[in-house]
Amino acid sequence: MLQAFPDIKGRFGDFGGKYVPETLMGPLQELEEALDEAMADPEFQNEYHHVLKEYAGRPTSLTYADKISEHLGGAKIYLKREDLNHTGAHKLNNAIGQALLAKRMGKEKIIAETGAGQHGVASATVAAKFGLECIVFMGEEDIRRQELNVFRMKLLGAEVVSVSSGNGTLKDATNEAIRYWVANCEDHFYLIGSVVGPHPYPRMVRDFQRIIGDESRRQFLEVEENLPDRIYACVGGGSNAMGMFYPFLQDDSALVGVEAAGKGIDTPEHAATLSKGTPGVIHGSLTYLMQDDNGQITEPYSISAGLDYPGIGPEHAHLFQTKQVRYEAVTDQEALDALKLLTQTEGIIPAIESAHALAQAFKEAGSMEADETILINLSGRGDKDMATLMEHFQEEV
Amino acid sequence: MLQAFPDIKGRFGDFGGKYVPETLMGPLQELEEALDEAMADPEFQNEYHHVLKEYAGRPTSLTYADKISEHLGGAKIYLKREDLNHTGAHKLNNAIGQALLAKRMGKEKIIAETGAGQHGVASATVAAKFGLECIVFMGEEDIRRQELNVFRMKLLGAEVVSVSSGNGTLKDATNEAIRYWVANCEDHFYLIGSVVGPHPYPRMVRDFQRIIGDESRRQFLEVEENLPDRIYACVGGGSNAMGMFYPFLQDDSALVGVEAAGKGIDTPEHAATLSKGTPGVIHGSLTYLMQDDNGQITEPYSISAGLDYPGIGPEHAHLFQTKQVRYEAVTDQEALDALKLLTQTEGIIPAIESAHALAQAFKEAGSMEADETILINLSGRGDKDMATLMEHFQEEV
Amino acid sequence: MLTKTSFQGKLNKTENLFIPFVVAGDPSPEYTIEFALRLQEQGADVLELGVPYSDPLADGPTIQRAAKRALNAGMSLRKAIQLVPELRKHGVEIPVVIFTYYNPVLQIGHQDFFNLLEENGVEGVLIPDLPFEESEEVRNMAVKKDVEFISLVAPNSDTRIQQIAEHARGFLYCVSSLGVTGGSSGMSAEALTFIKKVKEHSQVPVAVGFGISTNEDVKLVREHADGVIIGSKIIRLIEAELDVIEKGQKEEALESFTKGIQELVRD
Amino acid sequence: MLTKTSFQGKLNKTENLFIPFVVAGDPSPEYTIEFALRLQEQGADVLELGVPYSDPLADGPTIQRAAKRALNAGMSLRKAIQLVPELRKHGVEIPVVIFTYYNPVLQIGHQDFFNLLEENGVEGVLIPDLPFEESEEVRNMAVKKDVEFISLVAPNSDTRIQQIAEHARGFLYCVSSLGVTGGSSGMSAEALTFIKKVKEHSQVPVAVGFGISTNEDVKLVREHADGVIIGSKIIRLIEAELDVIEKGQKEEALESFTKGIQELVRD
Ligand SMILES: Cc1ncc(COP(=O)(O)O)c(C=O)c1O
Ligand SMILES: Cc1ncc(COP(=O)(O)O)c(C=O)c1O
Repeated sequence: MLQAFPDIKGRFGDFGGKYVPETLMGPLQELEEALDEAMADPEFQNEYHHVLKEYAGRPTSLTYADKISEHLGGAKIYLKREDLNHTGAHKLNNAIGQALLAKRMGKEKIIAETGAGQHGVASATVAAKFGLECIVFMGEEDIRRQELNVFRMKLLGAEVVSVSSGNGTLKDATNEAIRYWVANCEDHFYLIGSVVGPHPYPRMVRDFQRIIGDESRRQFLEVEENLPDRIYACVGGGSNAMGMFYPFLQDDSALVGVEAAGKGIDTPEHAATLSKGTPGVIHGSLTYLMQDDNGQITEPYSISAGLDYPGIGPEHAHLFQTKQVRYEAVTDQEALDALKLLTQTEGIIPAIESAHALAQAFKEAGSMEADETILINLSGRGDKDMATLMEHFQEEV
Repeated sequence: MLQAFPDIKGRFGDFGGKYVPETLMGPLQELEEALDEAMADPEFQNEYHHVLKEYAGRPTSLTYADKISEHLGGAKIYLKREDLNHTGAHKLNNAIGQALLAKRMGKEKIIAETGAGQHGVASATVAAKFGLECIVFMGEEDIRRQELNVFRMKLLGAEVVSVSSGNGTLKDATNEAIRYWVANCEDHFYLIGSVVGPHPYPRMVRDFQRIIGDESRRQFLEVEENLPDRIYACVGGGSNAMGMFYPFLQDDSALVGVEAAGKGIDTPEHAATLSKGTPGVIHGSLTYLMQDDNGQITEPYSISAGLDYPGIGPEHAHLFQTKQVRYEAVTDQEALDALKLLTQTEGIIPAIESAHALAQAFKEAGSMEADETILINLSGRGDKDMATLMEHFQEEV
Repeated sequence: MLTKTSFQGKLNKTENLFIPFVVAGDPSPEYTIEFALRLQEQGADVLELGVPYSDPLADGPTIQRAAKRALNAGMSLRKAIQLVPELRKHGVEIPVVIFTYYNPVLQIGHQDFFNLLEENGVEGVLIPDLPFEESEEVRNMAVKKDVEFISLVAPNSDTRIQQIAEHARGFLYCVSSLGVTGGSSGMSAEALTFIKKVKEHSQVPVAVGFGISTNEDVKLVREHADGVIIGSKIIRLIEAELDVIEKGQKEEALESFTKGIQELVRD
Repeated sequence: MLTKTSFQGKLNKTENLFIPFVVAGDPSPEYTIEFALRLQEQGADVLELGVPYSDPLADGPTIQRAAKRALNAGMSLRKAIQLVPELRKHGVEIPVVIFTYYNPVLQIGHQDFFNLLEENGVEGVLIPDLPFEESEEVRNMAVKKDVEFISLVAPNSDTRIQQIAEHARGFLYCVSSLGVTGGSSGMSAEALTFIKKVKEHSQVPVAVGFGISTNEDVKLVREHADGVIIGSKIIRLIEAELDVIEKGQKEEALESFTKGIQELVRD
């Protein structure tokens, strides 16, 4: 039996904790109590699963990718189709869980941070659905780059606050969301979008995302009567990966987390937190992060906005340290190649984030045996990336 | 017991048939035989349903729209979530069925027509998935307007042929696709996107879309133990509506098809084929259409590209004539208002096409009793319409 | 034994037929009359008078362009039919077949349509999107009104070839993918087999039309079929004169057009 | 009975404390020294020397801007600590508290960090993102090195107020949402209750800091607490001089800054 993480101090081994301004210690305590109580309440569980089924479209499909398997000539490849979720990515699972919790706690206003806008859209969506007010913090640079998602959030009724501090990207939006929460914690619920942040967020988000792995496990056993030999997921903050991996932690399946190597992990332009970062504190949690010698957090780079984050969830740091999960890094170009290959062989345009997981799996599949199996978490659809893809592929297609 | 339509001549009462150049009579015959044989083959049925479940994401959810129901203060409103299908609309159900049939017939090339690009994307998708070549005909005006979907089709590996004849919109793309089929019917399968065209297309597309109604019926009975009092669907060519209505034709549920009234059915700019058109032949089928005194087909108008079609499936013409279905028309503005209302109360951004069905249902819901129920077919998601919506709502949100 | 070819007694030969196609009103009704006269001069046996349609789905780009020009000039099915007496007045004596898509016919109504044909002395009608299975009522009316209903038959008409051929009136339009690849290759074996099969069952002349655009094509068709139908090529000859017509130089245009026809159909 | 306030014996009063905050290196280390001297002249009892950080999530826009200026000027945690002997050299005698986020501390390492503090004669340290539950090791080291570890306490610290207050050293930083809405309204009842509760359990002076930006705020705080902490307002006074500093007019800048401080803290 594995030790249950996080421990009572919110630690996953050496990582995690609550490195936050004193003002947030009360709200985090309140959140933790409400969460524990809710998760133990069958009524809450029922409501959460009811919304997932009747609103979000779960269970999402498990697709056997016959053509790509054949093309690569090795292991059988299965895709967990989080792209089929309402709003187009796994992000909604967590947003639903937290929104239900916020309602239960009597909070009528939610705060969210967003980079590419996926979590912002998911938050604005649940806010509309559950009648909550919603403020989304987004870097001014990202607002410029993701005009469409900004409009989508506004159409959903959310207020989008432009963050000009720092470089105006996700890290800064998160800082600003935390600051706003500090000042307004009385009646606001902060709906974090990944398994990051202070305890109990990493645990909570994981537990609202583990539906991915729970379903996959059941579906996989139905069609293959065996668990997958290897499971791949991309890692930004790490929520889709934790959600997928968690229910398999005690099994024999090899787990592979895939980070963004951007223009190469030997260049300064990447977001490969575990591959190249060092332990430190970011957004309230002790984990790995990208920083300079003085402990200043550095700007990450990835073509995929959802992986363009200098930290990573503390549970991943722990799984990295204990070698329970293998972490690899995949470049922009490799991800784009994998995206195109999947699109043209399976008729599925994945999110560029998800394409990182695909790329690593595709690299490895060919040298596996025909009776081995691979499960890849397709965390989201590529619709949001069309502008980027047009830029890159316009000449080719 | 209702008479089974279409009859042996491909007629739905007075409507339907095969008004095509002689060269297509052979291919249509071949198609009909292959279709009959396939539909009767449990293996084909299994494969079709397998792909729907493991690839397309079916069954799609039935969502109880509690907030909008409360807001309108009348009937309970349920949404059939075709927006959750892979590629974002009901169109894929049909594309999958026809692609499987094409493969079974040994055709390795498919032809499709598209207006907004939804059916083109669905066709390109199944072509990739099943290893077929795909040529999509699209009006040059539509290509200009739907740049993103054009790119998506190309990324999926399809060839997109620009059609400059006529006004360069859907009607002309369909003409051109038919012409191309005439010349290449030997080894090409024409994958029509709605319940239009010569027999057996209207029947085939209906039968590949009736999964919508079949699922809805079962799901509705599970949650309400009664069938819906009224069922709404938008009508362009009419495939999502036929798919939804068909399994309910013998029930007491009132069926309501909603056409696009554009800028008003008393203006020249609308696409309300049944409300304002007259019987005639279009794209191989005898049905209602919009035409001038000389029998020249006129250009329709609707803000929603998917409803911007001067004809309608012959089965709808029949259901209109026999009053089995009530047909209403909804303006651009009413559809946009309904779209915004649903977005902000339920967190679902519908396709503008689907918003026409919503608008009509919302108009009627308030004056219904609290124990009455409404089912609306949400045929697709609004992602494809963001540019249009930005133009219309930019100042409001 | 070609008993069913009469065109009200006006067609007095059953082989080596030259059947040109023009679009009524392209570029104007006046010019249609002029072109018809020139074609008759050059030996046309039957005139196919095309009615411009908004959605001519059996036609290629050339005829689509012609239809657009004619529609812009205000042509319609009714006007096209009413153009026939004008043709007569100016000396066109060969039988005229109205070529129209089905929808305009439907709008007029079958009965009125045939009344119109009768009143205006039209000898035949061809509806490319009204195949055998959908045309029974129209065929019966045509017989009653002594209007030839021209049928089409294609290589892939398969088992229906016999049926169509046996019911054919006036002449039978073979939509043949000729397999003409160049001067020397001649007709493909499939095409020959197809024409042979059609002729076996037909009691009317079998005319071939489909992409015939050179004198060589014409000669080749003459060898094997009873008639040659030429459409797009004639439209292109008209198109070549549009600039000259625009300038009002009518005689030059017609002369040049006539030369083109001569070149096309010479023995 | 304020036994735990010693700052290595340098703080000789336990009430009416004036605790200003500046960011080391904003806009340059030289100016930090000058500002510190002026603040000491104006009665500062303890200097909070802020270390600029890339992600100062407990700070508002004013301090963020200051941090950016200082980072651009090359400041770091190590350099900020090494600035303290410079301050001494130029005459700053009041205790200095290094205010730094936790991550830079982690990168240096706890042991090396405290060695650095010791070597450079730093009297206190405040880490805004290291709450009581996470700070045990650091607090223990601080005691060993005779460095005051300054704790923060907030109105919503709730049941933890007593615990935090009892362990407080140096002074206790009350993050108070003052409820100052205007000149006349005074402190909200909640704020007063909070401060009272903190004082009950604290063995060190209780200083209040949070949005204090006018002389009226200062006076109000003095009535109820042992000290007033002023950060953003001082940064804004510095910002107001940036143009003048840019022009090299040092004396004018410092004089104007000093006037601002005088106005802020006068009785
Ligand atoms: C589709 C998709 N996948 C992955 C991610 C990365 O987040 P996480 O690592 O938390 O799953 C994002 C974030 O926006 C995303 O949109
Ligand atoms: C979302 C959506 N709904 C409806 C339609 C209209 O088609 P039909 O009437 O065949 O359902 C379209 C066509 O593109 C569509 O994309």
